[in-house]
Amino acid sequence: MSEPEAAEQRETAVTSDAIDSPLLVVDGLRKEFGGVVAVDGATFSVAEGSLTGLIGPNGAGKSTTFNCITGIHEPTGGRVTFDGQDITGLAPYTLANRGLVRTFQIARELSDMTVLENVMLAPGGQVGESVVRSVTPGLRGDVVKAEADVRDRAWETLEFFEIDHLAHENAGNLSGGQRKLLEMARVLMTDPEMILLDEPLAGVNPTLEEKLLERIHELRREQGLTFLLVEHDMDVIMNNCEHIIVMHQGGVLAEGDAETITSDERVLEAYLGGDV
Amino acid sequence: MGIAEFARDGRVVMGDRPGAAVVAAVSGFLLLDLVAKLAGTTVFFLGTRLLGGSLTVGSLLSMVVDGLLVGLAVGLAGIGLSMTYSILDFANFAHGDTVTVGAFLGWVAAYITAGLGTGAPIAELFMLNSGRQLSTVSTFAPVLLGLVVAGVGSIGIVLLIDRLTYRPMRDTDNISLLIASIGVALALRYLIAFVFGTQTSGVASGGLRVTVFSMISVTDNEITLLVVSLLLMLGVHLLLQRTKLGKAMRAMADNEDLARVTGIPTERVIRLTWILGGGLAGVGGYLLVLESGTISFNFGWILLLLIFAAVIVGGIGSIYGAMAGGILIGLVDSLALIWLPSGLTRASAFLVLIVVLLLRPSGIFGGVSTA
Amino acid sequence: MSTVDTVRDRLDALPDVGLVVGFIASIWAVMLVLAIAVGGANWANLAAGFIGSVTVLIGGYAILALALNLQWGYTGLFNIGIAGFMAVGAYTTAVLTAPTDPAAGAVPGLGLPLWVGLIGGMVMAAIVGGLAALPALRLKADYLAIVTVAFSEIIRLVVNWSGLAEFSLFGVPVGTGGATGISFKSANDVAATLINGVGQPLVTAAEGVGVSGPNLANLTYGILLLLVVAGSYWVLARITNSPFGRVLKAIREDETVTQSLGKDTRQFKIKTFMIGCALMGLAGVLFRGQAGYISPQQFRPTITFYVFAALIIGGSGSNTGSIVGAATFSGLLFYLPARLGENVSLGGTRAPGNIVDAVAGFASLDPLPLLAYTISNVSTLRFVLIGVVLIYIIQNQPDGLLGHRNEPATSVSLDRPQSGSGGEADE
Amino acid sequence: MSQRATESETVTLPDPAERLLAIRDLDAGYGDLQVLSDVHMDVADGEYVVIVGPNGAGKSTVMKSVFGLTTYMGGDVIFDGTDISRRNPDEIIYEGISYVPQTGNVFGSLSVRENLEMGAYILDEVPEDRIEEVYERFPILRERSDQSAGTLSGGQQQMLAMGRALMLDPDLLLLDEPSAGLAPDLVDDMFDRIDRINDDGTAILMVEQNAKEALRRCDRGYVLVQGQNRYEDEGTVLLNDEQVRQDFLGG
Repeated sequence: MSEPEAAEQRETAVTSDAIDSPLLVVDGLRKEFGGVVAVDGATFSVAEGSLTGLIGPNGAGKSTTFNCITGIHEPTGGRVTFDGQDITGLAPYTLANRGLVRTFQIARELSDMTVLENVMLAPGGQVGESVVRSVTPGLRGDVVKAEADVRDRAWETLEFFEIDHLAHENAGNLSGGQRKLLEMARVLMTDPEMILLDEPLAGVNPTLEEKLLERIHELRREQGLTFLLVEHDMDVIMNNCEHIIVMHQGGVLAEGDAETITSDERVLEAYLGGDV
Repeated sequence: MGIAEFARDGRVVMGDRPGAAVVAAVSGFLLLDLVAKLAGTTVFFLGTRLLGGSLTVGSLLSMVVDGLLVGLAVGLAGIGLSMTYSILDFANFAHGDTVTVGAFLGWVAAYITAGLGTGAPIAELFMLNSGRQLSTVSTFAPVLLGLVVAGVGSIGIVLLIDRLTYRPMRDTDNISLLIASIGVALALRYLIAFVFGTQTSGVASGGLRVTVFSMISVTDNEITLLVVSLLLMLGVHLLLQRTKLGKAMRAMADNEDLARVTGIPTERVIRLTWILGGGLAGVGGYLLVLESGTISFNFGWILLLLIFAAVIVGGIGSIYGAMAGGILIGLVDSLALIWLPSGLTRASAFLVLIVVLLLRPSGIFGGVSTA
Repeated sequence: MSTVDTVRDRLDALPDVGLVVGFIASIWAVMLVLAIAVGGANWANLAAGFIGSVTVLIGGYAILALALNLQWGYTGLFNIGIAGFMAVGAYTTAVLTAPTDPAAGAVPGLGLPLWVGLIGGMVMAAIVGGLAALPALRLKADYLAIVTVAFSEIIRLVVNWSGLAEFSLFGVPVGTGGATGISFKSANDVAATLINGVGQPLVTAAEGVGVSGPNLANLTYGILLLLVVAGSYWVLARITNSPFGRVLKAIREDETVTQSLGKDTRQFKIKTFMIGCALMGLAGVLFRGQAGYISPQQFRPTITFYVFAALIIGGSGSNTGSIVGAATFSGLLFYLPARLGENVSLGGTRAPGNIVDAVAGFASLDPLPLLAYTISNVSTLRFVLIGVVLIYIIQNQPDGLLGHRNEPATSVSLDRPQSGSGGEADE
Repeated sequence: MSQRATESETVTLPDPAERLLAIRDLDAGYGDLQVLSDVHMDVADGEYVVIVGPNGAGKSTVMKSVFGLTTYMGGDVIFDGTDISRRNPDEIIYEGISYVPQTGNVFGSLSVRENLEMGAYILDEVPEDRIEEVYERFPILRERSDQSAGTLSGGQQQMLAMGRALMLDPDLLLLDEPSAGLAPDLVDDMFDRIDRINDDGTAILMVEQNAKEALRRCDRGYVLVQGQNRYEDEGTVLLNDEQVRQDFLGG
């Protein structure tokens, strides 16, 4: 394919509501396991402050893409840029400290720690994470003071997600839905700019689902957070995401708003198992 | 899962190229040095000895034979450790003491039968301290009987231990099982001490010395160890390759969930694992005593780390790896004497263990059947 | 199970210091009763001896259990090379403090003051621990276990090696003494000096009731060790009850999650490993080197497993549990059975010399010989008991006596702040 | 128009005794997470039934529940007149059901032939005639007979997994996404082979992501959405139903 042709293709792939200020840019991402190509040149971007959906049939490469962006896997090729900086292959903790955090498909609560401990763990760069400061008399004063602030914020966050009544409970004793709320509360405590949500609603009952979505919208509105959402429930995606990316066979098949996606015959075919 | 595993392995190997290079360089140097030593030449560099020295082919050969013999017994004992690791999924720290138990049961049986009619008091015979030294040639039947008792007895003991300790814990994590096995190890070891005391008894010495190729000299007891170990290894091989239950064992080590949906009776496979592993450990212990001549309550425990080394070097979970790893570790343990003072040869075997775990956790022979 | 539960319920009701003090005091009481029962007129001296020895054991195992609790209980690092790190600390201290002009046949050292030696030992243990941790921490738990135990055996074999028995370090003669071991400034002597100096009236009083000087010094040493335990506890409590400790707990639960929340878990693990090893090094010299002498024999892997037993009995994950476990293990499982075996006799029945003769009594329906044999060998059987207790606990009560307790890792009260936020209203 | 599940509930379901497999009001999941609620399904003797639906609908969970691999929470699974809803997999295999999981479905370190032998573990003797039949069905397996299964390609492993499941000549074969991970040109071949297995009389219950192809070939299909029955009808009817198609994208 000649240069201009390729450029043109890229043009058309991105739909009319082109992204003016992308926060996250994934460019030609590729991931192989052994000889199997799981992600094959996926290219898309997520606008700052948006709620973007990432969907696709099983095996489309959504999870691997997610894992490559968040540093769980090292990509075989391609580039990931966050906030204008190249973050390809950086360790998860570096990403989190730069404001890019994720939740897990199956909620991964720290089950033998209390809900409050779970949430208080999250804030970055806590002074008390230094052994010397924690132990030395005199210096510990700063730790205690910072800790009180973290605690107060933790309580507020738990109240925001309405799980404050569970604060002293071991996280392992929570129900599936409550764990999802806890995970959201926890990533929020890291003071992120962008949150990647891996099926946040799987196994969550409708009432709780409503609550979670409401919180997500509120966080966007009031704190300008950006969300990228992988979700199986199409209704949720169609009704909540202003921008949707469809993956198929490791690449991006289509992009656009809900209407564009639902009327795209190729997307339907991909979901029915046809060759696209 | 298979794919992820593969990818991770790949990454590990990539990251460890420098480590592998160092290992290759060191091995190359040692080999060169060995050749120089055998040739009797010494290379000096800036006034210090770089390599070389002197070593006779005869002493090298006898070191090889020593290492081979110990390695065979260690490998035999290692098979069981490897099997419990792959099928029950935990590192069994009581395995060394199973080796001791088997050895004691076998030797008591051999000693008593050999001593009957000699007028020695039964207590002395039972306590293995009549001072008599058995050998394959002079007391063939008792030595053979002891071998059988060592195997059968340790099978009985491990089955009992499994029933009491591990079976109620089938679904627990592997660290809890490991800790339980530490408890079993303590209990077994000191029960033996309670019954037999803590002294070291000399019970066997070669009755016949054969010289092969006019350079290697071996005793009848050592030949017994060689023959029995090889036969048993062949037996294990046939069992795993030819019998239905043996194949089921390999299947379960491979993929326990699939084994279950295929209708393989997992509890029976576990029982066979203990029977094979326990029996071989007991026989291995019995043969080691036959070769070294002495027995004491904690010799298996001291041996455990060497057995672990054998199993890990061979690739934990792989039965053939355990056999090969045993021989390799036996040789390292013995040949290290060429370069190291005698107090440090054992350390070199442990060093090999650590290096393998860090650089190639799947073992040198790379998980023929993986857990 | 129910007995353990009742014990646990009662333990829960006590505050931590009271719990620990009460526990140790009851063990002392048991020793006192034993001394009175078997000691006759000599009971006071016997009691001082018993209590002194058991206190030294409790102190030693408590420091070790606390260190292991930081590594394993908090962070999930399965280190079974404790003996090796103890050896590093003990040998470093020994080499630093052994006299430069030793008695004939002994090994010379650098002759530095004891406190320099202790700090040096801890630093060296931490460094060696850190070096061991660098590559090993990426291994899964059971592989880490095997690497650490192999590492500790290598350390023991190296100090045991005759080649290092005496050598020259930058021209200064030093050495490990090889298999014979090395003598150095005795920590016990410090206790003795203390006692004979400021404590002179105490010594006189003790001698008045028949307590011998060495027994009193031993008891004093035990109490000094308990002070070290208290200090270690204080430091560890501050480490664990802080955001640092919170990260450690999180690593134990799920390292990936901890990383994705912005924590560089590798750094935390290495630091933790070093701190724990430093403490193990300290215990190595204070506990094993009490008498100013160490040898490779004292650092066999077995001691590692005793520390595990102590921690598991107490409850891994709890600092208070570590001490309670150490006290239970060393007092009731390790020390008491041995003393009972020595001091209990069955009237006229002499213990047979071996088990065959003991069992032979059964032929004439006489169980006494076997019983006598059992009692006289109880110091062997106690290890069987330790093994069985370990199995029982891991099967039925994996949290131990106190591991189920929630000791939140924070430096402040976690109650909902009273002022400020008005709850849901402002959301 | 396909039958909506809600309507079909007013229509009486077939008598379980007349069906090879009858699932009634099944609730199941994993641990405390419920995935299926009130699921019903039927497979007649020799029938070829396919379960399709969007991601996360619980299709595989139905299959695992039949084979006793999930947490049972209510309802009945009746096979050949016997309630097997609370049985373990090692008992169910004796009833005449074989299951081919989606991943990890061969013993990698065993040879191809040994894999087949393991499939007949519960029989007293290795049924040479069955092995022969499997080899005839999948000739490539005969060629690779002594090779270890781990060295086979993805498609060959899938055939081996099916061959292993056929060793007991089951009345019902459960297939979990047999086309997953196969190169596109192999997918058709795989479906052809499944057709032939069914033609030879084995009833099939299959979960498939590739809904188009699966519905085209099966006798009947079920559409599952969010752990519940949504539609059921002949495959081709479902395939051409606009409503069903839209369901895959939510609706």
